[in-house]
Amino acid sequence: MYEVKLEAFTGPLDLLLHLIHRLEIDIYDIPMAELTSQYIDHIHAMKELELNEASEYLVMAATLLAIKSRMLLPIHEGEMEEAEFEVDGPDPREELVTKLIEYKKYKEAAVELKELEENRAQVYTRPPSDLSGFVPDEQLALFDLNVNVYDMLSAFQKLLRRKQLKKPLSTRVARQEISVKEQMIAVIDSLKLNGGKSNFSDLFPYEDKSTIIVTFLSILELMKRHVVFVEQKNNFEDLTVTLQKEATYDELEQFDGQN
Amino acid sequence: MNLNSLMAKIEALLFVVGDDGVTAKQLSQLLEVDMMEIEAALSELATNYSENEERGLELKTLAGTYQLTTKPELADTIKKLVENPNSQVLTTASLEVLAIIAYKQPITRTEIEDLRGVKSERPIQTLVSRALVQEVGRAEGTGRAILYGTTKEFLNYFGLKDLNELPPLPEGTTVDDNEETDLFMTKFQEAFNSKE
Amino acid sequence: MNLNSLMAKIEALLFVVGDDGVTAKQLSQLLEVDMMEIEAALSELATNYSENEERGLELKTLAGTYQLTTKPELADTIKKLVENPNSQVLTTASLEVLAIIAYKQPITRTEIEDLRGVKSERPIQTLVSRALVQEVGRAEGTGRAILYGTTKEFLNYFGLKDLNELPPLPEGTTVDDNEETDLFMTKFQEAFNSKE
Repeated sequence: MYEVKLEAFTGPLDLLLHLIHRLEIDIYDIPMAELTSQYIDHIHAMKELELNEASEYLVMAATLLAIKSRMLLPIHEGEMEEAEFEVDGPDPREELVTKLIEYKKYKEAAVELKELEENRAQVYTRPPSDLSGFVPDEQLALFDLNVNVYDMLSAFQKLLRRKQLKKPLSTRVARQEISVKEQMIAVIDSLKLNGGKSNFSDLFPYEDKSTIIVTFLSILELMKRHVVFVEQKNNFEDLTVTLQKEATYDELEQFDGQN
Repeated sequence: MNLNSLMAKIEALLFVVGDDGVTAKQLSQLLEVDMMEIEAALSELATNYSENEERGLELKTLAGTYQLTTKPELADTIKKLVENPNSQVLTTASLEVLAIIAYKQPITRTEIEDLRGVKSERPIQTLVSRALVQEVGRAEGTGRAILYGTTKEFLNYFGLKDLNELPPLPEGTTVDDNEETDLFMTKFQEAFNSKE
Repeated sequence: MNLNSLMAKIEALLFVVGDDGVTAKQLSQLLEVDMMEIEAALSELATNYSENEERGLELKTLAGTYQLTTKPELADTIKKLVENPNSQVLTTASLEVLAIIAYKQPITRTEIEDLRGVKSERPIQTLVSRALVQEVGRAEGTGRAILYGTTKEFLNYFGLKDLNELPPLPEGTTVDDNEETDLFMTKFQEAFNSKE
């Protein structure tokens, strides 16, 4: 029904902005009934996820309902005239709109930061040279007194980045590519070894990312073919992978075309 | 000092200090040359790098210091050799929190959460641990909440010379934040409570 | 490939690899250019450095490995960087070692040096003499190397109550792969849930 994944939102305001954009709503004149119902539909889709933020999404739903009901309050005969003249009267939506607009500014600023982050990642620096050879023996230097614990953390961060730079070329070239088909067989073999059942995470004893990806894809493929069955007993528990039937090599062979 | 020899010395120093960078003032003290001359040599160096296509380097001001970096158009080549130091990019939530801190610093966690309408402890923790934000003081009043601000590493990470280089905050309706937020929170609470 | 653009790429690569250097063969593989062209570009680069007196760098060959270094005649200038009392270079070294000890204690000198890729005896000595770090035991195994840890004075210096007050390191900085796996688990669960 909804193509949008709820995990994609950073909070209730983010979800509201998304809906306002998608429904092409004028943010200064929000049709509360429509927005509220769409919002609540999304919340329903979310209930299974048991997110930490669920309560915050619910509070927002309550607020939307409250605003909506305030706008629906019948205007009595006597007040009608007054209401017509009172153009500047408080709009129940005002606070929400102010909040959305304020939040939107920072959301857009975050997009600009993302761009800066990408640009910065295009240029490389080098670590400072080792100058210990130049240091006279008697000189023992220490940082000045303005150094704080965060400077120390920064030093550590820099170091970590530097270490990534030192990874030798050889680890990234000439890596043997493993096919999904081969990995499907490896997964089945590993399940057989464990009596036909295994924890999902135990199927990933690999260090390098591409093997992990291929293994993941191969499990998806096995699921699709009903060769394995995957279940989760409780939220956040590890998944259990169970071998349902044994796929023949001929059957796996068919995968080549797509690989 | 002769400009050429000054440029050579500066280039050598920039090379040696690496990503620690060096300020024009430090260069002036080290080389015992006045700031005017240093600035002139630095600008000449920068031009040299950018105009000569056989050069792979450029001069950048990051977090207030001059540093040598590789040219951005060579990124694809370098990527083949080394891992990108900034490969662990920040999540949308972290970037959102970081934007709020960058533009509104010093700011408390509660203020950030009011603005975003969502708990923000985890993104803040991530940002602190990545040395992009730090505690810059304590708010007045009860609780003395931690005030957050950005670090030098923040400037470095986003390739900024200083905070003034941050892109201007997108326009929105300007409101007196605190008052508005307080009012909103009160109403919010009322609405919420009335549901229970 | 055009010679100028090849030179720029090589300069950038040499800059980034630092003291590790890179062989002509590696360059040839990486840039997908034959050895002849690589050698020609390297020799052109070397000439450029040595003939232009405004350049502070030179190309050095050591056992078939090429690396950039500063020109020997600029050694005095670089020495000043170290002799300067406010020298950041030394600050950085001792701060870095302190950071490693603080976050990874107990740790041996060899482990510190592996992490930094640089000899670290001097900064450790400095920190010990300032009572910020101390010997906290001996490693198992041959050699029984000294294990270093931080002191009370360290906590005092940074205004910390205890080590738990150190800002946390990002999750997964030590083991990138775990984080990657978590990501896949999340994606997997999404895919899994959507199948139902």
